[in-house]
Amino acid sequence: MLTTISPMHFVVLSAALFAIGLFGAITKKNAITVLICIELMLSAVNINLVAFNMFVTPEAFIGQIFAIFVITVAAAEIGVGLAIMLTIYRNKLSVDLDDFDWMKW
Amino acid sequence: MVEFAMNHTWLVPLLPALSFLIIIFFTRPWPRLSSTVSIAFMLSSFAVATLAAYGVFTDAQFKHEPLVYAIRWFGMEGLNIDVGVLLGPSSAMMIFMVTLVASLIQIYSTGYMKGDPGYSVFFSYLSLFAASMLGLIISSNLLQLFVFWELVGLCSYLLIGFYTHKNSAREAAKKAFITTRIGDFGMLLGMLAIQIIFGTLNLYELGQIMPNFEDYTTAGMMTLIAVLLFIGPIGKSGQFPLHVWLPDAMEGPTPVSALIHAATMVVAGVYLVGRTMFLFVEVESAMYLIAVVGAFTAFFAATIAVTQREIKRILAYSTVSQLGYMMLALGVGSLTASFFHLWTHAFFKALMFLGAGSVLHALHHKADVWDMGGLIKKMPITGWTFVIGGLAIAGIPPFAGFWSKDEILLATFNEGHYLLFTLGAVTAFLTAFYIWRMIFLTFFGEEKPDNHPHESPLSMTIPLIVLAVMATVGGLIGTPMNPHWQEWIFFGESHHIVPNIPIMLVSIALAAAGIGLAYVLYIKDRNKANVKDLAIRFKPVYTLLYNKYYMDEMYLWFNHKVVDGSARMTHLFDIYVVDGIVNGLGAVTKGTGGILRYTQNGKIQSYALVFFLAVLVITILLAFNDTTSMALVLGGVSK
Amino acid sequence: MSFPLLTACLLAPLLAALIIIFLPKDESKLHKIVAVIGTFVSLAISLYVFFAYDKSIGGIQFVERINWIKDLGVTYYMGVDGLSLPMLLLTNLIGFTAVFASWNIPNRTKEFFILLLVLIAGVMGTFITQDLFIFLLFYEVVVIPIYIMVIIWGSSKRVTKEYAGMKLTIYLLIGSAFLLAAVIATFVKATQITGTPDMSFQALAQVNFPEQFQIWMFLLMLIGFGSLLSMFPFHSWSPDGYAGAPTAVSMIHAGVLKKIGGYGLIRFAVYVMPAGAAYWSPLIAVLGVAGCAYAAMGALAQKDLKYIVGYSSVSHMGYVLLGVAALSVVGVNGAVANMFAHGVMAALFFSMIGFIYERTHTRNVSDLGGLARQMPKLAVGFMMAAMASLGLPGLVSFIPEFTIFVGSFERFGLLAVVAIAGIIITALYVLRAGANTLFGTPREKYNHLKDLKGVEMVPLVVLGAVLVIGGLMPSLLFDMVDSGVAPIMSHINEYLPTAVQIGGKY
Amino acid sequence: MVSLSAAAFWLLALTILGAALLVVMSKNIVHSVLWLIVVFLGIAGVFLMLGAKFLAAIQILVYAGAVCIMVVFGVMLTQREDMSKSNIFNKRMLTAAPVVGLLLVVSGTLAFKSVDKAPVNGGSVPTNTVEAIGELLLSKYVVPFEVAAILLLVALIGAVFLSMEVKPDADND
Repeated sequence: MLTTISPMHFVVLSAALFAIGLFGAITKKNAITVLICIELMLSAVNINLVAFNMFVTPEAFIGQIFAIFVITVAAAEIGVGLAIMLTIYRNKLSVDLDDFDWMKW
Repeated sequence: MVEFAMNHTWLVPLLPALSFLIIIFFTRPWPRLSSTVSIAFMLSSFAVATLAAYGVFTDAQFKHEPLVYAIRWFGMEGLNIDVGVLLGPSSAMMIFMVTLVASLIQIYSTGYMKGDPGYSVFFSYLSLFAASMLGLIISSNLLQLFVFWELVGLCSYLLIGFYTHKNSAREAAKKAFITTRIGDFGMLLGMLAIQIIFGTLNLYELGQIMPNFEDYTTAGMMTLIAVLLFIGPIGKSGQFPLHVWLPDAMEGPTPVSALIHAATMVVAGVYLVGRTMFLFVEVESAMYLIAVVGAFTAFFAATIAVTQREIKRILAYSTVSQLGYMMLALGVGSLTASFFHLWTHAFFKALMFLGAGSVLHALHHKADVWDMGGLIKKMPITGWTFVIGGLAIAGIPPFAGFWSKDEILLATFNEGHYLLFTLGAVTAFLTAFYIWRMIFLTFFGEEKPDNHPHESPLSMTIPLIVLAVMATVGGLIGTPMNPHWQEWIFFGESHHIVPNIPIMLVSIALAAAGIGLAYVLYIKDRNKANVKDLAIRFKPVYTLLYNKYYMDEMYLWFNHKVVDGSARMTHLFDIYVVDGIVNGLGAVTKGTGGILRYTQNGKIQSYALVFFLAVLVITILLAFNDTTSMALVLGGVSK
Repeated sequence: MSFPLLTACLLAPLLAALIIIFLPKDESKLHKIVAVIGTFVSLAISLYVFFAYDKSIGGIQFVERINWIKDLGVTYYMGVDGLSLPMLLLTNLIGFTAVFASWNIPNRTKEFFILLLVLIAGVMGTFITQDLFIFLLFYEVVVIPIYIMVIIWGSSKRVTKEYAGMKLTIYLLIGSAFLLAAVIATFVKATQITGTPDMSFQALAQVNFPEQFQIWMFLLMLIGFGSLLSMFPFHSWSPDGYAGAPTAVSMIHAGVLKKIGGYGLIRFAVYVMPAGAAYWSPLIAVLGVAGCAYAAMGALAQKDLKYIVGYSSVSHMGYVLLGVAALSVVGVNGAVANMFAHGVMAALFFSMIGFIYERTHTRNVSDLGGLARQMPKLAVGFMMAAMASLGLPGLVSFIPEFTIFVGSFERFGLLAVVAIAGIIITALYVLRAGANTLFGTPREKYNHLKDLKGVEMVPLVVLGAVLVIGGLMPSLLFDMVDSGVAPIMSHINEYLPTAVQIGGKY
Repeated sequence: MVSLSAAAFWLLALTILGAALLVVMSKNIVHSVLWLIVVFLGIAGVFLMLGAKFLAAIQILVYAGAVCIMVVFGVMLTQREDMSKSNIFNKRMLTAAPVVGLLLVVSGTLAFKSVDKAPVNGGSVPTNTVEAIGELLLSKYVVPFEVAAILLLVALIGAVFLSMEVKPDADND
């Protein structure tokens, strides 16, 4: 268990990282931190993808290529997300997510 | 020529219909042109009708077999309706009479309606009315007849309400339409039953089938059909208790009253019963019902007429009464007598209405007979023709009314309905009295100083003269000495009339007595003191009669309290119960939503939390339930 | 494959709507002209199709069929028969005249006409498709424009227009929810039985559904189509909705949209579920009669013209239900023809009321009176509609009513008598409304009002002409309807208890 | 005997998880961002361990480089108050913690349960990953690749558009 590395290890690592990211995303007030935590979650997914790429389909590179796309999307996401945060901040002078409850209506 | 007219009898209603269209769409801005078009078409229709009638009455084969031709109107499996022409002696007589009277009335109207803003429209309505009425007469199919029946109703609605700016005209028109509509309801039911049971509505076919009706249905059903069908004529021909619309219909221009009350619309009911006689004769009780309704209506309306003051209202009740006579004749099985009276009545009643119109025209629509008097000096033609009409309706020989009324009384007597006969005889007395009361008050006696009457123009007096001639000689074709009428127009077998001299004498005596009483009360007694005394002494009776037995008030009460009341109840039920349930459901939904909305705080992190909670729950449910669902969750990991 | 006429008919208003989208929003004249052209093309095509349809062959003609969703058996299946043709013609007649009836709307003409054209196309789609799925699709398309039009251009009287629009929409959607459940169940069951998915009405009608299943499904469909048809007691949206809606929407809604309910009931419910129809027909008849009498009484108590016509249309739909309940060729023919007749008449009625309201800004009968003097042409139109409404022979609605009476009297006897008695009440309230609005002493304050002129005459002329032609030549309509209804009703007799002949020897 | 790779794994795992916890827990957002870089670097190490050299490089370039810099800019532009309280928890802590914990337990359990079932096929990743991935991206996966390119372009334009300075008196139509 401790000495040999199996796919299970990576899965658990990934799950733990995902859980930390999720916890942060739900409980932090600052919107930018939430974005950061979402990045953590995406990275957790990437670990999983790459790990299974190695253990299941090493020649086909499916996992790795998928991970590349995830990184791409994540980069785009954080770019747009930060831009939105900036705009909101400009109007509301706040990045506290608890101040934003417009979804009520 | 004659052949052509008989095979194209549909031209008779079509020509006035065309004139209606022409006036409405083209000539409305030019009143003179409109009336000319209308009269020209009416006269050509009259010509066709005369030729057709000539053709019928010169060929003995039509005595028993009418000429029928029809085309399919619409149809489907189980319901086929034809439209066509049924030309027999009765319909030939009717189209001749209606086209003649309608032509005269149209000519009269050129004078009466002169200067009215709705002149053209008036003529278009008259044309449409004539078209509908003529269509009704020649219909070969009950549904076709019903179509024209309703169109006649529509036209009478339009004509009664012709003075659209008068509220009273509006109410009267509405009343006429709705009251006759109640009758139509019964008639429609009867027709439906006939269609369903016998599978056809063609009058001729029904006439063939009806003697063997037991192959189709029971006697009880036949009685029901007959009674239902009779409700239509009760409404249309102003029989008790649906007569109330008829006196109110006087709100229309006087030529309309003449057209509707004398020649056409009101006799449509009588005509219908005559047409479907084959059905009624199969049911003894229905015939008796008709006779009783007819006799009662005749008597009932005559008593009201005795106390009325407006000239046209008196004439209206007299129409109701005379229609009762016609029904009575039908009820005792004498189509001959009924149609004979219809024929003579058309002339003398049209004459009297037009005469009354002439009087109103001269007095600027002052209608109370007590405000008139001595008019015969200023208006000789109107006056003397009116007197002829009065003699005719009172039943003084040799004027037309005598022969037909005598025929009815005789038929009633011969059938053994002595009670009904008595009613009829008393009515004859009352008729003579109230008509002559009116004549004496209007045309004789002292002149009233504030009246400045003048004789009406030629266009109005010529129709009066023609009608007066007809009212004089029109009955001579059916006297006991000269029974042409009886040879042609009959149901079943033609009656060989045996003149009953005592009855004839009784009838003459009653008429003379009526006239005499009127003379004593209204001419001899210059101050009318006796009359006033009578009115005071029998005040309850007088008030009851003067208020027409409060029939109108009863209907009004029923309409306002019962019908409107239940309508209001329905409305409230709709708003508070039906809609209440709907809105209640809405409120429940809204309330639930109001509670649940607190879960929607609009904060995205809460949503994410709930989302992942759901993921968790689903995962647990799937993963730890059984092996297959676990495989589903683990996907490719599990083999 | 020949020129896709039906698709062209369907696309013409949509195309017009698309053109209007790209027009500047101030050019209201241009919007109207484009809308007129679009609806006119549809009208012309549907007239052509109506008269080119070969009644002697019958069946579905002008077929266009393209596979769409294979797994669900959905095909783009357009075609018309004697049942859908009158409805198609009706839709386009009313659509065309509705454009003219809304000639004077004050604001946002661009959006108004876009929505109106979409609405017309949607309604048309339900009638010309032979595929159940597409039928539902178009049905849902229709709901949204109506809601928007009511809340923007509507009028608030007894209830606010928002309430009216909401009520209308929610009723229609709830109805369609029941319908959707029935459709899915039917489809699944049919696929289980036959093995091949097919959503066309004809294919579904071939399937032998178990009797119990049919009974339950028919009930769902009855609720669904019934609430669209304003069947008692699901009718209360109808008067409120019409009162709130702008003229054109009232016209289309009362004129054709409601008819989708009746059409669907015959085309889908009765056709596919004959045993269910036979089982529930007494209930339909009772509800129909209740609707007739109840709504007529309700109309009698109303003061607002639009409410009167709203209740009256509920009452007339009662007759339609009664005709359907008869489940005989005669009755159903009458029901279909009555839908056509009522559509024309209601549209004329609403357009005239719309014109009156535009001019006097009131619809209260007691505030009106003597308008016939000031506006004779309008009075003619109003009176024609009123007379058609009370079933005057010579106008289009009499023969259908008569036919319904024959059909229902044959099957239900006394029950039908109650409905027939409704004609008296109808006469009472229609004449009251008509006479008190048009006749009587003219009022000073309305002296300056102008009569109908120019394009405002179009609804009167077109619909009035149809009223009269349909009344004088009923075979034009009935031969068509009969060719469509007869095949649908050909099997129903197997499910009916032996017909009781009224007046038979008992 | 602890193998080299196992030691590396444990080391990296501890680094990653510890740094991630610090990211979440620290009250100062600047510290969070700094710990984030550590996490990303750790993940790059994991990638290397898993034979994904190219991905490791990208991870460092994109995440540890670009993304973190961007986040720092974001922080700079939005934080004007006291930095020490810039990154606090909200009141969902108490509900979120059990949910997340349970989620972790469940997925861990599942992972343990499925440990024998993993379809390990025992092959190894080719060493020249860049070449292989490059070829695959431009042949088999060319369409997603292009779509991703467009996505980036759109995101770029969108970000610029959104964060553009809006003049207060401009008509917003």
